[in-house]
Amino acid sequence: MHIVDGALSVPVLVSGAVLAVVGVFIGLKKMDYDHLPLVGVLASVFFIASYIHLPLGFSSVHLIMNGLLGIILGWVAFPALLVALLLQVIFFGFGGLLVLGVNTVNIALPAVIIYYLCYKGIRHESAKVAAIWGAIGGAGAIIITSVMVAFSLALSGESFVLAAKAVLPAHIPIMIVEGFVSYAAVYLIHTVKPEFITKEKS
Amino acid sequence: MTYSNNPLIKIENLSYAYPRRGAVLKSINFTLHSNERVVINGDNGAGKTTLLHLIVGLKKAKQGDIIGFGEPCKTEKQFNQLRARAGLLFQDPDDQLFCPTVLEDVMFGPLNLGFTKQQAIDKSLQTLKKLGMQGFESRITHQLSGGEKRMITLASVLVMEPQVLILDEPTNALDEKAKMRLLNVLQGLPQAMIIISHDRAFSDQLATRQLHLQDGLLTEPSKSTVAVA
Amino acid sequence: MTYSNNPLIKIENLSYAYPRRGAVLKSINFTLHSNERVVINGDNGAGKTTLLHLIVGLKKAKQGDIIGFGEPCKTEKQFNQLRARAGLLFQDPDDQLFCPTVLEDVMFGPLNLGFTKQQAIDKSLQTLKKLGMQGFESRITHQLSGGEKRMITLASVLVMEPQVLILDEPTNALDEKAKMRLLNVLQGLPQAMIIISHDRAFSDQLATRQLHLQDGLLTEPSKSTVAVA
Amino acid sequence: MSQGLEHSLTSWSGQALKHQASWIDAIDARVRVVCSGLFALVVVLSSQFAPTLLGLIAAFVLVKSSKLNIKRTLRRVIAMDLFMLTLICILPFTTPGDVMFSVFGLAASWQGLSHALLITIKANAVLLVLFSLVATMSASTLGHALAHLKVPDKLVHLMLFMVRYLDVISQEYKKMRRAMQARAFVLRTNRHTWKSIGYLFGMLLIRSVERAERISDAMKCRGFCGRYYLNDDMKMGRIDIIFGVCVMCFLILLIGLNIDDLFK
Ligand SMILES: Nc1ncnc2c1ncn2[C@@H]1O[C@H](COP(=O)(O)OP(=O)(O)OP(=O)(O)O)[C@@H](O)[C@H]1O
Ligand SMILES: Nc1ncnc2c1ncn2[C@@H]1O[C@H](COP(=O)(O)OP(=O)(O)OP(=O)(O)O)[C@@H](O)[C@H]1O
Ligand SMILES: [Mg+2]
Ligand SMILES: [Mg+2]
Repeated sequence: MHIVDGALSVPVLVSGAVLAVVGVFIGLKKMDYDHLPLVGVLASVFFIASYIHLPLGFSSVHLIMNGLLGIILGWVAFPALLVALLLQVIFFGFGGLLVLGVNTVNIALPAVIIYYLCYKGIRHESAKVAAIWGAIGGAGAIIITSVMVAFSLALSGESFVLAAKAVLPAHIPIMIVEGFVSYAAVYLIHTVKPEFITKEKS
Repeated sequence: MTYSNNPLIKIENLSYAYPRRGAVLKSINFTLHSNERVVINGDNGAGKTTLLHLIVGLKKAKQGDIIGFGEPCKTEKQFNQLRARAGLLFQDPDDQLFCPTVLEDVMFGPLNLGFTKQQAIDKSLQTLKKLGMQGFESRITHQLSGGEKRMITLASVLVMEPQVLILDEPTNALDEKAKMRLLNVLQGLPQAMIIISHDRAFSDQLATRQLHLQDGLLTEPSKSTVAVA
Repeated sequence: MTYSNNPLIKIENLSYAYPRRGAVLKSINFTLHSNERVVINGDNGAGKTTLLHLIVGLKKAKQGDIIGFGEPCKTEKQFNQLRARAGLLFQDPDDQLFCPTVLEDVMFGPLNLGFTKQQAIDKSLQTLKKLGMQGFESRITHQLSGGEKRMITLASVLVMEPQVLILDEPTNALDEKAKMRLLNVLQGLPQAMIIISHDRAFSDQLATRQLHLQDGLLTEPSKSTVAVA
Repeated sequence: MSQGLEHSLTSWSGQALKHQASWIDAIDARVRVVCSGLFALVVVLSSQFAPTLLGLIAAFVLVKSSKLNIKRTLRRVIAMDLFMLTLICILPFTTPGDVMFSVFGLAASWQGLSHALLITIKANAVLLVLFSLVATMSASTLGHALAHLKVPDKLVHLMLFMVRYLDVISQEYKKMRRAMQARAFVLRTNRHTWKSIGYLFGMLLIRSVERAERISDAMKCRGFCGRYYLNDDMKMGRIDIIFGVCVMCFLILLIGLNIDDLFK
């Protein structure tokens, strides 16, 4: 999911960076100082999600959960994910510095799209229905993310087109797992603390 | 008390150190026989929780042997079998309750052991009833009081029918009434137990043997402060 | 004990209910005078934490008055002034230590009160020294032990020089030694205190008055179990 | 003030790493951040082997002089996403050019290989410089440095909060995970596993949100009313300027190497 430094062409890097700055700017505008602890703590939870490896046949996948993050945070997902990705580069060497913009957009933009798509569904009174929307959001975010990763690669040069084509099928299992996990997570939140998702965000 | 010949759990020369720290446990020896209730106390950070986690294999010891129910445990698979027979109650009940409703949480163990869903439900309801918690099955775990949470975690361990109960500070943050209730329940259980507790009154009433963990050594404090080794 | 005429904190007819629950507090009356150390105990979920949060205005009561230092508090601004003079120690120290290093955390309060950076540093170092925690200023907060965390949170409250200290289960998960240390420190402080504690021995040694919270009512248990009203 | 703090590399995971002091610690944090940013810019945008290789060598020098634990550093570099590495393995086969060898009728080209190598060198050089210059400061120093570099306050505080609570939350996660394990839970490829992990994740979210509420309350109790203070003031010294100038000269050399090749 993380693209490394040096792979992408300059136009892709620049447009990624510009989009990321715009997204982060909107996110910061929508985030008060009062929300800082909430956003910080949620971003940490998603940081940890990427360390949950689930076995899948002979290999394993790790969770991304950007769909759920988007459902909860909306545009604020941009700054949250930017910081999370920056920490991942510095602490663990996942990704790179100059591609930070592209990586942020690839993960945060789907989150925002899912926010608008599932806004209504996730607030349904029935926990089951809301959970199904959660599953759609979880799986959908992975699809959009992988399409965007594929595009950033394909736009960076002819030689990456095949690789870009490989990205999509490689993400299908992650998509399925993520859908199930998001279903259960939303179901739990809906039964235990519905006001957490149903309350209007200021 | 007459000890049966086969100890339930036997620990030999167990040592443990966290990375970049001094040793937390230094060559611990310990045996648990059936019908025993051993209380271990010790300061904060003495390594009590670490010891319990080592026993059920949640952490792996660098040195020493753990023999559970007559069989030495080394691999994750062996420990997994041990865990089905030695139920561990965590220090903080919140860490243990992760399902939305009480019933689902209690069912989690039996489902892991391979029971069908219907069997798991039946077993769970029975266990809840035995602990006097009938009627709680559709309550939401997160909204229970501290004492109720403790009882549910106990149920979720007992439902797996362990032969040994391992309890990490079960009275933490419980009020007097909840403590008394827990004491009564525990005294009525047939299982052998290892219990960590800072609470004098509680442990005096429950223990058949008391041990003290200090400086990485497990000692018998009451009689002559001699290392059990 | 001679009470001064002006109570530090006075609560009149305070009631509170969480949404979709019965009332947690029913028309509570309570006064804190200077030099008092009032211990409140009560079962899990009795509403003790809720009461403390109401006093400092973290939750807003639907009914009843809170009069802090002679002035009735209603608006957020009024409560803000109250909070500067009544320091609250939270149940879980991890909630309170949100800065990366100890010094930054202790300085946070004075900076908010409008002190300059240098003043804030001086005050913080002094307070740490008073609590015997000198040398901890550049330690990382989340790497401290439970007892150390407790002491630092106390420092970060004391540095604001409150006239009243409000402590929510300060001995939770502390061992005997850490508890004794905390007891000594608290006994040496001049402030009036409201303390929540399940710990008999601890509260007996600290309290000048003990209250019991049950069924939403605050009662004086020792003498005649009459509602303080 | 921030010097002598724990190593930030693992500060969030709660392991008190022994940070080996080196002369790099004495350099102003802002200079280190800016230098690594510019370094990344120049190296990534280089189109030739010579400057990237030089960059990689410089990165090795920095790693050596910041006394990083070589083993841990290597592990982290290798951990660079395996997914991307496989992509790099595909490159020779998808780039047209002089045939190097062919497998099953697929031709691998020299151009593709050199492209793949170039990417690997660039990615590693940037990472190593980041590890040695930026990751050697404590997270709070990094935060303050970013704030002084006019990164928005909110973003900086978001980072500081994350660093502080990553540890608390990952401990909570680990404990819950262990509690599941203690009830004979084994990760498998089935719905029971996914459901349980979903529940675990949801519960972690709820507990974190409640914690966030308590943190806000705790901040209010200490007079917080919407304004943060950053308390590190940073001063540029001689060593900072010398280091900065050296890095600049080196980067200009790298740029020069690129231009030189362009003219040929
Ligand atoms: N993951 C870890 N990494 C490093 N050190 C650890 C870790 N977990 C615990 N420790 C340290 O090991 C020691 C023993 O910890 P342990 O939790 O076993 O203590 P305990 O006896 O259970 O204390 P308490 O009474 O507070 O529960 C402590 O000093 C603790 O700081
Ligand atoms: N945010 C909330 N929403 C709904 N109910 C709540 C909320 N917070 C607390 N409660 C309920 O209100 C009651 C009082 O809670 P409170 O935390 O004040 O108890 P406490 O006396 O501090 O208990 P403890 O000894 O466990 O700390 C409990 O029944 C609790 O479940
Ligand atoms: Mg413990
Ligand atoms: Mg409480």
